[in-house]
Amino acid sequence: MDHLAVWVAAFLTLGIISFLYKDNPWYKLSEAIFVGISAGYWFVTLFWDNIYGKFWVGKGEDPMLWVGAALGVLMLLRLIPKIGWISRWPLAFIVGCTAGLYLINYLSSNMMRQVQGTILPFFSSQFGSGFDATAYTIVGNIVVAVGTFTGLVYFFFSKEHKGAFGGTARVGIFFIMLTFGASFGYTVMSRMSLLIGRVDFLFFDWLGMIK
Amino acid sequence: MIIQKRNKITKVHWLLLLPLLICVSTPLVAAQSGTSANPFDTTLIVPDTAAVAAEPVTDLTVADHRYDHGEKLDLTWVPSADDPPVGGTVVGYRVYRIADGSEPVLVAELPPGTNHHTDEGTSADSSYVYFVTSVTTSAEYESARTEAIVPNVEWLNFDKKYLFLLALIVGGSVVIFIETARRGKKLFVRKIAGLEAVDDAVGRATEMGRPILFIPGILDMDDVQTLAGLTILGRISRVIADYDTRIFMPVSRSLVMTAGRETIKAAYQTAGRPDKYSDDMVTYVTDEQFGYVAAVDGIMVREKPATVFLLGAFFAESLILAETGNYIGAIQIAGTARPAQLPFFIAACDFTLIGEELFAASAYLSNEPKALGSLKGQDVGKAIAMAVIILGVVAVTIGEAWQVGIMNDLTDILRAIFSTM
Amino acid sequence: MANIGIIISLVIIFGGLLALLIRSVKSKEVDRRVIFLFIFVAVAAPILFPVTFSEKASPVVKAIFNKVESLPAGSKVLLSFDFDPAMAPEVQPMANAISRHCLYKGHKVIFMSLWATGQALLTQSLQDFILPGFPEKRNAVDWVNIGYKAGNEGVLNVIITDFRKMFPTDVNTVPLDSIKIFDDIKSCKDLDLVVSIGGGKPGPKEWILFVGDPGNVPIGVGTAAVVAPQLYPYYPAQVVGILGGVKGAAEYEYTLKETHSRFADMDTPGLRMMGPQTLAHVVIMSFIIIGNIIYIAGRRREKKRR
Amino acid sequence: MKRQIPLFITFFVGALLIFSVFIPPMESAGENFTLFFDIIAVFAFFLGGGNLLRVHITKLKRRKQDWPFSIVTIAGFAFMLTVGIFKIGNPGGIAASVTADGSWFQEVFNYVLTPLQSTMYALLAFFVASASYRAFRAKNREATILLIAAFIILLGRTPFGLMVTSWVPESLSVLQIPNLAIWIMNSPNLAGQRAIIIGIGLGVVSMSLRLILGVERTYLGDDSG
Repeated sequence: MDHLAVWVAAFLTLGIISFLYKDNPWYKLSEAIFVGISAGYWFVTLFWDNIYGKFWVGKGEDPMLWVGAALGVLMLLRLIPKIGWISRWPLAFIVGCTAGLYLINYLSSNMMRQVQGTILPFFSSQFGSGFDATAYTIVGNIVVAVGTFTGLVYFFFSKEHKGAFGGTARVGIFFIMLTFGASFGYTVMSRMSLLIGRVDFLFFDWLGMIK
Repeated sequence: MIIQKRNKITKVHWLLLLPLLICVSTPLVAAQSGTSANPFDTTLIVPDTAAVAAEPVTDLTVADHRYDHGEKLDLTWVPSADDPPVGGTVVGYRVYRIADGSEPVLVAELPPGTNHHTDEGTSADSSYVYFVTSVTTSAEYESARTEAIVPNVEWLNFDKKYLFLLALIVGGSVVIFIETARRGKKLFVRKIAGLEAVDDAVGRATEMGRPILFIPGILDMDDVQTLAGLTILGRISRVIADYDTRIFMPVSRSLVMTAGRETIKAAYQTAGRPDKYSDDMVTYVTDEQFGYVAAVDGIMVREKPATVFLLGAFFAESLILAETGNYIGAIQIAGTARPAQLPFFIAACDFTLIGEELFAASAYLSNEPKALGSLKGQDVGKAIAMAVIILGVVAVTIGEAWQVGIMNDLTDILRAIFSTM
Repeated sequence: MANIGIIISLVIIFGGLLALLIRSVKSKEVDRRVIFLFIFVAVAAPILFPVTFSEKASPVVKAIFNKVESLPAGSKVLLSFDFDPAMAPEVQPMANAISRHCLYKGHKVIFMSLWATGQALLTQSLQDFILPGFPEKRNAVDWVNIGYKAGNEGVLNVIITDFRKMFPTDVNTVPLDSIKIFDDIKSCKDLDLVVSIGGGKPGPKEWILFVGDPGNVPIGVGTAAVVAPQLYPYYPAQVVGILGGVKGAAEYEYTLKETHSRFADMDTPGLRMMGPQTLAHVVIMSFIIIGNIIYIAGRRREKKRR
Repeated sequence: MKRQIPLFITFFVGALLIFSVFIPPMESAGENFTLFFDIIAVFAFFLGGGNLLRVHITKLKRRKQDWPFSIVTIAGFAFMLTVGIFKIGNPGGIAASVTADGSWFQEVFNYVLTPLQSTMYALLAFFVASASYRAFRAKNREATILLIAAFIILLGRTPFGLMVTSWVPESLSVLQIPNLAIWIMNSPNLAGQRAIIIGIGLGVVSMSLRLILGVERTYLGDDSG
């Protein structure tokens, strides 16, 4: 069983990697397996967790569950063309909920908290005594405040990027680009780790087994 | 489940007799409690032949929790005299609740040194009495009981008054600007490069006779980025219907499939081409993140779309999709509000809508005054943020560097307003 | 054998890169499959023929190393394994290296964990990796494992005043009072160094805020690479030093091997993992340079044509 | 009516959820939505899964290009459904958890899905390289900044970063590449992220309001504006 499993895993691993050269039947096969199996996997887990788990085991005690089920049934009315338009109701419901939930959430966690975090002193008597630490913190805080401010100027929609305003927006886009470059470079290592994991598997678990 | 509950109650009931029993027969109780009444962790039990005594807690009070709907009550007490920082006999406290004069129920076990607890299991239509026991390695000692209390229901959470105020200002200005625009006042919105390119990108696909691929991210309808992607889809498919180009939209969520179909269908109807629409334009692949990516990559290299839109919530797959799209030579317009994935779109796509621009895109593309008005409202929020940053930084710097009281007060006020609680 | 293998691979990689560099002056684009091949070789070769690069310790890593090194034998060091299996590949190497270093220097080491899943990992790594190298070290005298207690930062709040209240016994239910190491330890304030290794909450940050700052206890931290930048503001005022990700572990391992011959043959997972990482990074940087040369050369050509 | 009712539903629930944040007795409204949503999503899957089957069966019937692979997809889907719903090959029988150790369902997850997922994920290592080769070119000022930031960070993660700048005196150690990399991550990077995140917060507010007020209604099959 274990042997077979490792062979299957290796076969599929190489199938996916072969896509890097070009599209080919091996990749197509791996892709077809991936799509079919994973769609089935998701449905089965959804079924046991949500339908069986909540309505059978949980006995559907929460009346809210039945509201959800009713909306779900409305959704299925799409299959009957004549009254298919009713399926827009659950959609409208979901959109309304999502919009309402996100509005306050994002306002508080994205805007307010970040603004609050930017209120940092450029200079303070409380900073460490060593010159190095102080200079480091001062420069850091100035950069954070200036970068955030100019970045916001860049996103301003109501004014053309011209003159002094345009210049500030340019500083803003510099900061944003710096951010992108830095995060890109920083992610490389974790991406390589993933490949190391797969190569490890191929060399030691699979080829090591053949030896 | 039910059986377990009953067990607990009888155990607790039995425990309540402990102090009494101790007087009668100390050795017996010690042996019994070691096995059945298990204070917290098994590792805590130090075998002992005599019951370890401890003073009960004092000054136990119960008060209503602020801004709840009656499900919380706050308890405070002074720890047992035998619970000093070092060397006391108390190994913890237990909080018991008596609802409407029924049997006491254990609601919490707390480490030594604790002097408060919030019980989150109450309801507004019952009255409650509490007591706390000091637990030693072999027994527990009951405190005096509290007065009966009925939890209050509050209808407004005043802790969130600043959040409400800001929501009102930002949301209000969005609404006001929408209203202003509806009345016909012209509003200026600057050009957004990625969106100026949409028409060209669709036109290019038409010229080349190749399809357009639209990916709305991998999250479901309960994410606002998916909604943003779909609203943009609505605008784009209008153009596509006009140009008579093919659009193809594989999705990873069934609900997004349904919503995507509605969106494209409506766009074709508005453009006067309902006959050209087909449900096959939107297909479900699989909910699995990388399974979906594998399939979309396959579609890309086989169908060779001329234009690829990646608009919605993306995770690690962002770069896999964008690099494959780049490889087949498609024009790519991407956008997401996930900052971690933006660098990859910037690197591999022709145009990238950065965060806020994704949400502004449909309004911008629609070119309707009302929608454009909402972008103005957004700018009010940005102006507030910018003003507060300047004001706050100046205030905190002056305040901390030269110890200016009024500036420190200002800083505190600003921080309080923008604190999320 | 391994040496020949790695030399051949390095020659292939760098020879290939050089060839591409020369070609780039003529402004010829590189096929992406060639880049893929380079990445694959750069990752696969060091895995097949383990290669380690010299990792000169950066100041933040050196600081922890020197702290452990300079403490007199018999100092009391607490190592907290605040991670779960998912995080382990990244931080386990540094946890092992620091543990070994402390034991070697004759410090009295207390192991614990703030994560429920960390206790099993801790016990296992003690058994499998750390202790086998030190058969002479005795439990309760040279080291002790006090395990995990629930309560997150609450645990720290208690042990800053009294260990015994939170940990009446060690993992084997031996009372702390009968453990020799704890004879003159009452609270965290009696420790000479605390090192927290982890990446989530509770973890290094909580140790700094709840133990390091209030108790004035020297804290060293080891953490996953993504978390490391968030901890830098605490250096050097509030933390002794920081080990970030596999790279931090590799630097520590390297310094350890260099300093003490006893560790010459030590297993160095950090260094081993850095081999493919370093080569891959070098390959990517080379291709960035090649890409820019192609771009600049191409622009010159266009100018000439005009 | 067909158009008015959905718009009213969106407006009503949207407004309700906004105010529920400030009204303690309604605080659980958000949690209830998650509950609803999960259930609706399962029902919707009948549409999605049905569509998946239909697409591949059509492909098979019409002998479209690559039709043999459609057989594999259909077979895989059907296999997982039967094995999962009827718990075939589950050592614990029908009463056990569907993901019980040793069940066929879980074995397929472990030995087929997991390697596929992690290999697909690992492709990123290659794409990161090809993207940086192509994108990090000094075409203009913005691109140059992107390039420099990425290069410094990359260099900082190799032993060479320290070697290149080891001559920098200790008092200016901030300028050594690894420390510089950390500083970039902490200060300018943080600033850029903040600007983006604040913008996103406001974008969501405005977008949500457009949806709730019915200014944006394309998803409802009505584009008449």
